[in-house]
Amino acid sequence: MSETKTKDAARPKGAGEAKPDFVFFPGCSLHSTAREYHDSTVQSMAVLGITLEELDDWNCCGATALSSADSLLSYALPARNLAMTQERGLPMAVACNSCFVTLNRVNALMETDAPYRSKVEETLKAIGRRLDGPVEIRHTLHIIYHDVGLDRIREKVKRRLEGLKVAPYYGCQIARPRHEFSDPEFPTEMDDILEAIGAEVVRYDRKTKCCGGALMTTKEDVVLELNEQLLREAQVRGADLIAVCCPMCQMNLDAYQGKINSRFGTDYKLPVVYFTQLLGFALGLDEKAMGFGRGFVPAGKHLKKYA
Amino acid sequence: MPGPKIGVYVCHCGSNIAGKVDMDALREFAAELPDVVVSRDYKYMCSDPGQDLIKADIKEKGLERVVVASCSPRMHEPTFKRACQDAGLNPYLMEMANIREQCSWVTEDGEAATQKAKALVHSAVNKARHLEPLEDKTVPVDPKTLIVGGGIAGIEAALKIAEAGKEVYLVEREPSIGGNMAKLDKTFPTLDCAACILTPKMVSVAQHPNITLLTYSEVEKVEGYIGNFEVTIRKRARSIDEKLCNGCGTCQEKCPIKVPNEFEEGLGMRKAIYTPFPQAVPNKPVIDRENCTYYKTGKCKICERVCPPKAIRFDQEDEIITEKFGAIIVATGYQLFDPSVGPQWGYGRYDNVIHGLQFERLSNASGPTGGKILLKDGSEPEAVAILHCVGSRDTNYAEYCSRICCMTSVKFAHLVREKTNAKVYDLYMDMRTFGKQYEEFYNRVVAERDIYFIRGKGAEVMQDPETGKLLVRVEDTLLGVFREIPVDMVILNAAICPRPDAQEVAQKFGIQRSADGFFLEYHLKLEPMKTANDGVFIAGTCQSPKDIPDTVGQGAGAAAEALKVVFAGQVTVTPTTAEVRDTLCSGCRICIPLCPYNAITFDEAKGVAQVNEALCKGCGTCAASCPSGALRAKHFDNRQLYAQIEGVCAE
Amino acid sequence: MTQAGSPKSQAAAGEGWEPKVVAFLCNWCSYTGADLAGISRLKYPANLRIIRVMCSGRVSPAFVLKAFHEGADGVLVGGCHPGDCHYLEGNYKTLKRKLVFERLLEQFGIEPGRFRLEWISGGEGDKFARVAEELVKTVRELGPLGSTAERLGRADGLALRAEGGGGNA
Amino acid sequence: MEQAEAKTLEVIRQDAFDPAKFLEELDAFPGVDKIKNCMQCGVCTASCPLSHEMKETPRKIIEMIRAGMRDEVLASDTMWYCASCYACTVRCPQGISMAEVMYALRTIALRTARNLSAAFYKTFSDTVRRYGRMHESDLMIRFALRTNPLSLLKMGPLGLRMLAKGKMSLSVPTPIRGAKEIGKLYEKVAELEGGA
Repeated sequence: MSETKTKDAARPKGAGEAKPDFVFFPGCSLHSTAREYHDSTVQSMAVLGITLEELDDWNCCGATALSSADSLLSYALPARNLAMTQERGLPMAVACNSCFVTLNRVNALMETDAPYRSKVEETLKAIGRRLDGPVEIRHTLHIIYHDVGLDRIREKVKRRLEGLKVAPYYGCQIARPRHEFSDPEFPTEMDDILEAIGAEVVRYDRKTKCCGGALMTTKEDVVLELNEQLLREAQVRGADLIAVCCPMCQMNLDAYQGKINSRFGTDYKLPVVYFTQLLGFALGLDEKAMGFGRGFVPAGKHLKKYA
Repeated sequence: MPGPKIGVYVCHCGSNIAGKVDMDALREFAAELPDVVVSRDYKYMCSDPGQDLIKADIKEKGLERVVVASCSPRMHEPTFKRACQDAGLNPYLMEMANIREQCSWVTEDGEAATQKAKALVHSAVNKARHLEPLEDKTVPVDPKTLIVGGGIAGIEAALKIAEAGKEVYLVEREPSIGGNMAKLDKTFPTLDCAACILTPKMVSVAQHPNITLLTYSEVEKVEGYIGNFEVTIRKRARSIDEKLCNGCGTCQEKCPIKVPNEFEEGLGMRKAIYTPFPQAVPNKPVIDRENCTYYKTGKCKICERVCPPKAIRFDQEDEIITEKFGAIIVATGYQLFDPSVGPQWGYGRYDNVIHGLQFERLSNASGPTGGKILLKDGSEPEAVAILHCVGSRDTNYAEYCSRICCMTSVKFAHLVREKTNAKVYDLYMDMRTFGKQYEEFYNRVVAERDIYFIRGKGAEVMQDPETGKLLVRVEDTLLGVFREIPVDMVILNAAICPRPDAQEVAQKFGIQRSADGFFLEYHLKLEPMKTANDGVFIAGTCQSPKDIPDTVGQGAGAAAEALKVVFAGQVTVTPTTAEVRDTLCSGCRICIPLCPYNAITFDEAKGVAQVNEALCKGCGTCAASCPSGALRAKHFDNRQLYAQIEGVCAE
Repeated sequence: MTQAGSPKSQAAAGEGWEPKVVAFLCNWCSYTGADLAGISRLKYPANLRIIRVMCSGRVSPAFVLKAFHEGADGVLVGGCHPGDCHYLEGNYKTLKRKLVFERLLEQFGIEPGRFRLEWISGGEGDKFARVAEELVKTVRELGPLGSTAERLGRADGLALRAEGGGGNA
Repeated sequence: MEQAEAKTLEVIRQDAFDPAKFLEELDAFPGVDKIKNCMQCGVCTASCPLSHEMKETPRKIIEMIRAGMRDEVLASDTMWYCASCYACTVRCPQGISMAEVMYALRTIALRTARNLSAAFYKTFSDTVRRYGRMHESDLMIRFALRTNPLSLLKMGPLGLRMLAKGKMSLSVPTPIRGAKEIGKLYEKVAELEGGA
């Protein structure tokens, strides 16, 4: 249901049959917990002239959970998505860091480990598909930074978020192991985009420190500690809110903020929003459509003055 | 028609070859080849008895060609050539088959290695059959030596050569000689101050009648060959008259422009007219035209007004010097690894994270803090961490060990304790204290109060956002625990790296670089100063990371190499040049623009091309391109190479 | 057995077929690199046999054809990296000649995979071993050149012409 | 517990271990290599956000692998703390992908392990097999049922708020169209791994 809706939104009016720029792999989270990330990504990129077409009948990439459970399967599952992308003949866009790292892992295999690679190819053969070398996989953050460019963003901004102090939090799996970003530990692409929409980016040394990810399920105590440190630095640096680009980070920092406060006796009230929500809002898209209301810690009061 | 009598000599090289290749089979195989009249094997063919075998056969059996199957010709070609010559055989009638470096050492299977050795011997015998006698030629040598780079390696080499009575040009890019050593404070393991031991040598360089010192200068072009290099040097305009300037320093006092001093590694300032440090040689300033107000706006000229001897020359121009040299020593030094490449170390992000050379300047009495170890805010640190292997022994950056950092770290630990009351944490992976008196020095420092050695690589420097303290993260690997150490200052002992323009310099001097980017020596162990370009030698850290004792040693070694060339007075040049066979030349002139040395001209009268053998280096490009086959590369002609191809393919 | 009388018959495919690869290496860079591979005790297939020339610029197309004619299944030409040439620019000549090599081989029905031109410096022993390994592997996969031998026969005439007067000193 | 301690002492008896065999087993995983090149610098440990929780640091695990201590390595808690943040991997001076080593250790351990983490990864895999996609609510409920049904009560408040925010759905998930393909993929993988 949500698929049809967003697809329409992604298509610029009158563009009709024009070939999209990317096949979009949303991943499971963007269809459930992170719908606001999905909608704000697709809509902002449409405004910026990038058309995404959702990969038809995509399946779960397996995330890091499958890499731990079954090695071959952890390559075969994402490989199906890459094979279908190759069939479509377009590069792939991914917004979720976890999917990004998992899909890229298959790409790396396609370039290196030959015997294991043929094993993966055999599994694809069993379902009548094939993967012919690596597929171009791009993170939407990088597409916005690189393909759209800061100048274009500045041109299109309708509401400059002047005075809004944002801590840019990239999470770990976007730039690591080495992908297309400027540095595996201190990338700057999101910083630049946020500055281009007028926001004030605060110093945030922990920008790629891990939030614990899925370990929140199995090792909750220590993962809460990690998130407390992330919130603490953002607060000390004077951030109004934290911008993220990964559903897992958003969930851990936002949904568990209450738990962290009661556990550590703190009083954090830091909204955790996707950078695309801020981008779309700055581009003039409707505040509601950007899904700010879906966060546990409300972001509304920081945005009111720009609306 | 019977061919020339050929003798084949198979070397075991101990077990280096014999351990893999079947010596008996190879010897017998060679004996069966056409024209081979004798085939022998011996344990060490390069030894005197081995050579005697060859000499005896030449004399007694009347050998006309000799084939030695052994190591690479790069090792022993001269040895066997000489042996032939001693026995009265023209040395160019000897051919080698490389069955060690290119066969026994690189082949897993013994049978395959034997088969390959046969092919290589067959190839060499085939070539030998077609060899022809050639006569070496000699040319006179220019008695001067050019040394590029005025660090301790170049200084040492210059003094040795000058003291031996030969003339030297020392070219240095910076306004003063001294190099990186001049920046150091104390030197391990004896802790004498760098300036105290270096300055006298610098002064000697300036005063020695045999040394022409060209600072603020760069080599632009190198042409020619051993004994006869023609070098173009650009002496950049200092904007002062060096003869008039008395080094009083008034200009520097009065100049209103302040910029960061490169010599102080960004920690101190200099003026637009400056000498980089007080003990500079020559002690005459330069005007940095990029920052000088006069060159930017046409106004100011304060220095000119205050200069007592009126030595300022704003209109001075660069000077181009062309000079002939017999030998060249390249001693261009190193560049410290830029730790900001790895943002995890916090360099460039946190004020009090500094690298090794910056610490040297802090600790140096003539440095920006007058020798006090201070934080950026002027206070004294309470805790200092020293990290080894920043960029070294790390496949993400430089895979090699930089060799000096362990000792430098131990020295830093001692200096911090000597000058402050700070606790010192030294984070090391391995403590490599390999030199004379190094381990003893380490043993002394390790016992000092409040110096803690932790075995683990410093992974990361963070900052506590609330207190501003630096946090160094490391695993204490001997305890197996993660440690986060709060400190006020972090010293990163960064890797010794090739200079960023190493490739350009290598090309200029016709030398090569090894995989690590440093200049490539001819032989890692036995020819560390020679390069692939005869007459060009290397010394110091441009060849590999090394400490002062090793650098001085190599500088002196390179001086000996250069002296060997200039004292000989003449050098042998290869007779393996190209020649034109007039009867075949059609006069098409295709070869003329192909020659990199402009050695081919056209004889209008005869209507044929002509090779100037003094210029020809024997690369053979012309021979490969001659449509009529008139151009012949001596010692590598078509018939010889075809025979080799037949040989390697036959087995 | 000793003379290369009938190279094709030797190259015929069979059970124990082992490819032959001839490498022309320049004295200053690639030959030194091959020595370094040995000094470092790197291992590569024994199928590769080296002939030393002073400069890769010396390697004329006729040499490459001659090697194939004599039964080689693959040929490697190794020179200095562009800009590093001991002879200033000999390797640029080689590079220009590469097109000629490839066109010629195409005419004789020799697969492009059998010929390789590589820049290998004196410091790149590992690269040399890797290139040797790869080339032998490719040639092994392509099989013996024997199947194209008849077409190759035509090389004789041309090789002789390129050779001109041969080497009659 | 006592037994485990006694076993650690046996390390001294090198003949009890077969390092080459364990290394070979790990080598079969793509991305796991260069373990022998580890110089025990500890950068992995010091870069890890959770190493302070581990009984054996990642560096020590590598050394235990090289000693052939298979049982001890698989019984350690180290790999279950890995959040796959790759901080160790990008910093390792020898280019060892520690994250891949951890995946491999978990995979081997999961064949026999019976802990909370094992249950989570198995449940995850089952959910994907069934629907082709991951469904948080389904995953969490199954995970709870598999491990500790009472924890469902504890999850209650957060779960309710998630429902309220539309971040979780109780509707029965529908499989993707290609669910059959996914099933076949699982079967083929099982066949290939069984055969290997």
